[in-house]
Amino acid sequence: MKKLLVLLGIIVLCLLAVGYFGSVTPVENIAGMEDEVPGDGIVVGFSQLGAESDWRTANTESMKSTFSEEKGYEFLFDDAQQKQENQIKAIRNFILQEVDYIVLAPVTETGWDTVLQEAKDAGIPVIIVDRMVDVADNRLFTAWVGSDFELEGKKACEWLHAYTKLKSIPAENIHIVNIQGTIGASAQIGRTASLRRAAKDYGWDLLAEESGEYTQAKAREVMGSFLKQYDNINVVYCENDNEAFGAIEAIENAGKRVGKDIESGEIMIMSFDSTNAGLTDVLEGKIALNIECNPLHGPRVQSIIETLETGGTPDKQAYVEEDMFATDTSVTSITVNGFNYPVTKLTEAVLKERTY
Amino acid sequence: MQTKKANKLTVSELFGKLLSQQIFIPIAALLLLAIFNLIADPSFYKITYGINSAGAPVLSGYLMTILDYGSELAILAVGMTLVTAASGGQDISVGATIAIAGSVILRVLCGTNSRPDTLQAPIIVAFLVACVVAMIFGAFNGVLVAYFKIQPMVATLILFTAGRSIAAWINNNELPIISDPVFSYFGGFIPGIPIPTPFFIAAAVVAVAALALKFTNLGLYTQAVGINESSSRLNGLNPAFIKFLSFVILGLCVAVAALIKVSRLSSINYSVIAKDIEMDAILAVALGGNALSGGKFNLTASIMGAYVIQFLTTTLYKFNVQSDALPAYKAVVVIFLVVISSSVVRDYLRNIGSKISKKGVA
Amino acid sequence: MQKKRKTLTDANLLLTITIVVFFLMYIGAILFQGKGFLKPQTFFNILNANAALLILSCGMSVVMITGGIDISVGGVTALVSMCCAVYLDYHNGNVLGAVAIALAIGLAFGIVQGFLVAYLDIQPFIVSLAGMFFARGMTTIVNTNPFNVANEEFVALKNVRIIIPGMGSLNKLGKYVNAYVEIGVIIAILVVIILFCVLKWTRLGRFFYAVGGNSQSALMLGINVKRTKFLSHLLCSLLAGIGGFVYFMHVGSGAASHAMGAEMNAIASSIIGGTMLTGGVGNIIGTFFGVLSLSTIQNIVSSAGLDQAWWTGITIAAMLCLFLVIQSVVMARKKK
Amino acid sequence: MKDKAVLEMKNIHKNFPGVRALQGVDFTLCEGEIHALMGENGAGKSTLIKVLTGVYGKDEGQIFIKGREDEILIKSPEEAQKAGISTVYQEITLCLNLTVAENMFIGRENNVYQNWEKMNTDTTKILKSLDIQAEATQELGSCSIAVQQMVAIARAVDMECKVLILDEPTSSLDEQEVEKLFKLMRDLRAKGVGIIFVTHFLDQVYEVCDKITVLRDGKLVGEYEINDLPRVKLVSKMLGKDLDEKTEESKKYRIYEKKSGAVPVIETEGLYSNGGIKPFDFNIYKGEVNGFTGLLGSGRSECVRAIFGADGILGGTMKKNGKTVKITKPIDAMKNGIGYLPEDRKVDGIIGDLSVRDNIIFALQVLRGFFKPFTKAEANKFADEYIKLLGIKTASANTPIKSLSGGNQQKCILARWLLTNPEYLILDEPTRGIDIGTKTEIQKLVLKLAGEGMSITFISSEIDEMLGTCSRLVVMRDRKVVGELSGEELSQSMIMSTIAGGEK
Repeated sequence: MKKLLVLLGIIVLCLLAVGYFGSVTPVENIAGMEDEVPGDGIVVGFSQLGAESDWRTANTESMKSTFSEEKGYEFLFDDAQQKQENQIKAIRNFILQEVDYIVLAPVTETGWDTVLQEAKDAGIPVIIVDRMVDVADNRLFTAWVGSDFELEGKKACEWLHAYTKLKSIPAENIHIVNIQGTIGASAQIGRTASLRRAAKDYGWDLLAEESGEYTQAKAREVMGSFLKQYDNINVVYCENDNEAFGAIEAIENAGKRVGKDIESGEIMIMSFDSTNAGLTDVLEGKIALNIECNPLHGPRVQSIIETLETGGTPDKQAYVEEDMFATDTSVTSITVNGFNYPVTKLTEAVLKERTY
Repeated sequence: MQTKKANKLTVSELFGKLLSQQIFIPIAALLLLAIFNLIADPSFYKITYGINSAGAPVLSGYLMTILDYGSELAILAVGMTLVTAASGGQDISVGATIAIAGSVILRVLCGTNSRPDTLQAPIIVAFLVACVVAMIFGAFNGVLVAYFKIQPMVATLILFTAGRSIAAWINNNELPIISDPVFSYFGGFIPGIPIPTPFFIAAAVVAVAALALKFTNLGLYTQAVGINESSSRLNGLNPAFIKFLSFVILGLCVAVAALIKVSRLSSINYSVIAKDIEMDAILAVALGGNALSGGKFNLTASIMGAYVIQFLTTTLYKFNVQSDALPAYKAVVVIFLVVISSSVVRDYLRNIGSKISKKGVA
Repeated sequence: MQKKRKTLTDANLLLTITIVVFFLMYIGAILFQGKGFLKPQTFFNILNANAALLILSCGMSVVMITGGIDISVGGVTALVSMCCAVYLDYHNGNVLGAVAIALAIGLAFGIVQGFLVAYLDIQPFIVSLAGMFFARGMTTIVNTNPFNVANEEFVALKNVRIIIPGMGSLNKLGKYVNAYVEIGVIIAILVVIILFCVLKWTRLGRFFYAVGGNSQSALMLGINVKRTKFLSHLLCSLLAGIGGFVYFMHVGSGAASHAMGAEMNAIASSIIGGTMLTGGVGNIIGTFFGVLSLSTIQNIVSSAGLDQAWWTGITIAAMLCLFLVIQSVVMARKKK
Repeated sequence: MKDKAVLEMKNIHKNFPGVRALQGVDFTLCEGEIHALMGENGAGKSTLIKVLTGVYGKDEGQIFIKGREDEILIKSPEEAQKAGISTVYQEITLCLNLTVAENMFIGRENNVYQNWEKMNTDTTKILKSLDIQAEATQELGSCSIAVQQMVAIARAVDMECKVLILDEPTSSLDEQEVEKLFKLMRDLRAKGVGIIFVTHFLDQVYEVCDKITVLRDGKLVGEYEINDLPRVKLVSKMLGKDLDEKTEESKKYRIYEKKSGAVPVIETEGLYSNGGIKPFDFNIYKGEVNGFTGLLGSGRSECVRAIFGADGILGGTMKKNGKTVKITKPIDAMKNGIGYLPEDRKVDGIIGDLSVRDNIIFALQVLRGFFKPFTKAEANKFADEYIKLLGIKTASANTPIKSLSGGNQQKCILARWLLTNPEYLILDEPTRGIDIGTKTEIQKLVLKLAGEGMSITFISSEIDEMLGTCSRLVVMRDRKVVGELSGEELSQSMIMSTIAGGEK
């Protein structure tokens, strides 16, 4: 009995400790437990692949705020913790719960045919966000909202090309390492492909490629080993901001400097996503170029759903608008596929205006 | 089991004597690795002196990496050694508890805003709060093990399962980032000192542990309980409390390791932070030659073991072994160690040894 | 004590608690979460998604009944998935070959681990910890990147659905959809039945209980304790191999991160199912309900739209804690 | 091999680290006889049985079984069963988590399948025939200890065996059950089964046995026909004192002169514990040496454990120097100046892997408290002092205690308690398993300490040791105090007859 009491006491202490911190910001109220009346609002089920990066959190947040109760939605969220099986399970759950729309941010591109077919058979439209799915029949999903990752990559490479040309650095003196994203993710595929092509076209020295799994810790590890293997690295191509943070740390720990002056021995960091923290580093000059990858998919998805609700047919592909930010203003715009993209010089004011 | 009669030491006896020196195992492993690296690529030992972005002088190189990352392992090894000695089992929840303690530190430092411009509380306060929380969770494990008599590995399975979730809960699943450079000193470099800070923290922990062992009976009691619980009880000890205490102490070590871990990133990733570190910590204890079934321990050997493991890890990294493939190599080392130290094998070897020496005499 | 009293034995008590908890939970889910849980397919989806876990848990129960533990099963599952995936896609293998690979991997782990535990008398936790390390590491060495298997024969097998006659529900469009299970579920159920029979009606099965209950007594009763321990580990690893293939059939891909933490889920399921850690007590039926309870919790958490993934971890741990304490109290009572 | 012999063991040797458990023991069992194996604790009975049943391997010697020409090698209990040897061990060696029926049949058959129905009906039949109050399907753990013991017996009996070994089967049975067992044994004897019967109850030996083999200190004392060995003689053989010798008449009993009005150092009233003893009263005065005597299992150890708080105290009071004290755990006793050298040195005494020094200072260190460790110099001083004082033979104070010989280990434990300078010291079998020289040393030390004013309770299986040191003996039988002897009553014959149950 005494033992039970002691244990109870300790559990209470644990809960208090945790509860105190947990309750400082209100815990998301546990909605949907009761009185779930169908037809009450539009029920949207969102299968998010995980919460591995700031970008991802912003993406989730955008969805949550868009499909809020006040706006007449009921939002079911599932965090798959980077496992496709969990996402498939979640989608099946959504189907059985007869949600009105399923939004899917897939963890990988392949392996979705069966479950999307099930959703289609149940008459539930599926909207894919962020990464693309690779299915035999494109009719299995209703629409896709996201970024053109290959375009993002091209933008970055074009900028590097323009910048080095301006500084008249010969192409063979550009030694690049690529810290890739999670292998198999659309963003990784697109961004890596663009870099490889550009390196070939422009004759850059692409030293090595390894996955940093979009995380800071892993990227730092990878960068650390790159630095030990090659002592001539001057450009690091990071496929998201968190990887850039890791790379910067590793470089600084190794006693080298990051910056845009690659002639003077600085290592240039190029990054994607343009999260708030990432842009702060741009402002500080640590990241030379940051291509935006807009996570605010919520409004786009909402407009697709509204179109569907009114009986319309939405566009199959909807790209979100994306900017690019650089510390250096020498390159003001670049041209990819005939389109002209301006390069924004980042200022405090610009940073303040951004929502993520 | 050596016979005193033999004037000359036979090979097996010499071997046995060497083996019986506990610290021999980690030192031998360290030498083996060191020599291997020296032959394979002497540049392994290159240490370069540079200036980091903050303008501070730093030393870098593989040896520094070992010193840096081995230190957090050494801190955990201190606590894990005590738990192993007292309870005859291991705590597999340290990784998850590091996530909790780390999360608490960030929570206190950040307050309600996950991206504060200034710290909401002094770092020392955050650290102390984390210590208390980690010790409470250690106490939870301790109660289950000592008073409910649940096997340590299974009792700690609970926090192993829930720990990272609790850590995420504490920060509402946000990923706070601390921008204050001072915070990053603990896992990086203090300006002006070119040696990684974790090494100093580990040294401090080891010093505290050494003092505790010198000025209290912690060591004697822990070993006595681990070796012979019944006899300890008859000599006036409370074995359950000693076991409980060892888990609380481990909690404290966990909090220190958590400070280093979150300081390295100035942030936290709940599912990745300190992943599998419990396995490395257990391995450090085993590599230190401590019996995993409890009893006598040697803290120095455990700490050596921790650095040896980091040495092994770094060596493998150097040879481009992927981080995910590391466990396979470590597994081979573990199996080798446990097989060598298993009583069956030792008896067998001893028998062979004595047979050979008998034949030699005859 | 001399009276012939029908008392609830400890084992039955634990089993009863588990079953009651499971049904309460499911009924609660139906009451509070409505339509989703009323559909039979929800239940079958739980089975589909957890067939592999069920097989792993059965193996784990056997080892735990014999007084050991095996934490390598998750790693073995991942290794089996990856090896089969690589074999099917990169080496143009056929499904039968993949099955053979799965069984061979399980057997190999079983023999080595069993030998180390039973004949060299090394703690099972440490042995299987190394086994887990090795399996996880080997998975990455076999192939680093996760990929979906495209082998047609395999994909066809993966998509086989066994219709449950007489069960089904209307979907959103008002169309009647039959409830189905995947092949893996059939295999899992078979494993449950076979193992139940083995444990109940074979000599070996009863040896497991005897050795777990008191290995010293078992030795005195004329049981070959070492061989029994060896066989329990062998059986567990072999089931991990089978479970690995079932898992592979469910996810259809190979990845190093597959079945992460599956060993802990299997242990938790066994404990919730009334298997005693100290050995000698346990029941496959209990394990079956343990797995169901565990996965139902996960399902409830996600269906409730609780947007924090960590709820799952916390609820499972809380449940585990509860059952461990119950066991400990039962044991303490027994000693008195 | 003799004609009628069903089992023959020749020149059996068995050594454990530090102990020579069996030294050249011969043993012969004939068909249709009940053969008692007698000896005090540590004499080697259980070891002999475990060697025979393959639990331990023998170091030397041969075993022959009827029907086989060659020497038989038994490596495991499984093989022993196959060779026709079935055993009921001293401790209950059944699996409590299995049903009664399973415990009857497990490990006996070679079928892959387990036929529950047949097993249950067979078991029910056996249970009924033996009148055991249990159901076949019941979990064994839910049965009383007596039933468990009967089930173990039923299992052994049910096996078609040539040799049946019963190692202390009656310790937890009541009279009726013992009667049943004896009837069973006689039936089996009639069928030609050889039975080895180990017990501490002399009555039982004389009731059923045909022959007696006595072991002492791992050596064979002799084999006797039951009629040639009267009870008192048996006791003297077991204890190693021949009553015919003149020691009987040397009336050198010790007398303690109690000062008038003295209050006992320790006094208990109706104390009892969960160790399974009946409430007992006990007292000891300053400078007195007294002892508990009785055969093994009579409860003498449990009494002193209760005084020391080592078992859970269920009732009774305890006074120290006339003041009531509450002792519930060992540390309470230690704080009240009580020291306890436990009976089982290995399990309760030494802390094997620790050094001699740490083992010596251990109790005093615990008394001193957590935050006041001795410095190395202090510890070494204490250790060296006592190593010298008691003549402990060790390479150094740093040597792990487990590598010392039994006698030296015992001296270390003794040193441990002497260091705490107790008012009252309990020595439970301090002389067991150690060489003669050390035994004498310890006895001398006890007398010296008593002379200095320490009160000592001394327990030993060897009566002359007790006589040599104690001035008062509390005699125990069946977990009860049955008498107290002092003064002229302190003689071998008197003690033995009190132990044996009042007969001469």
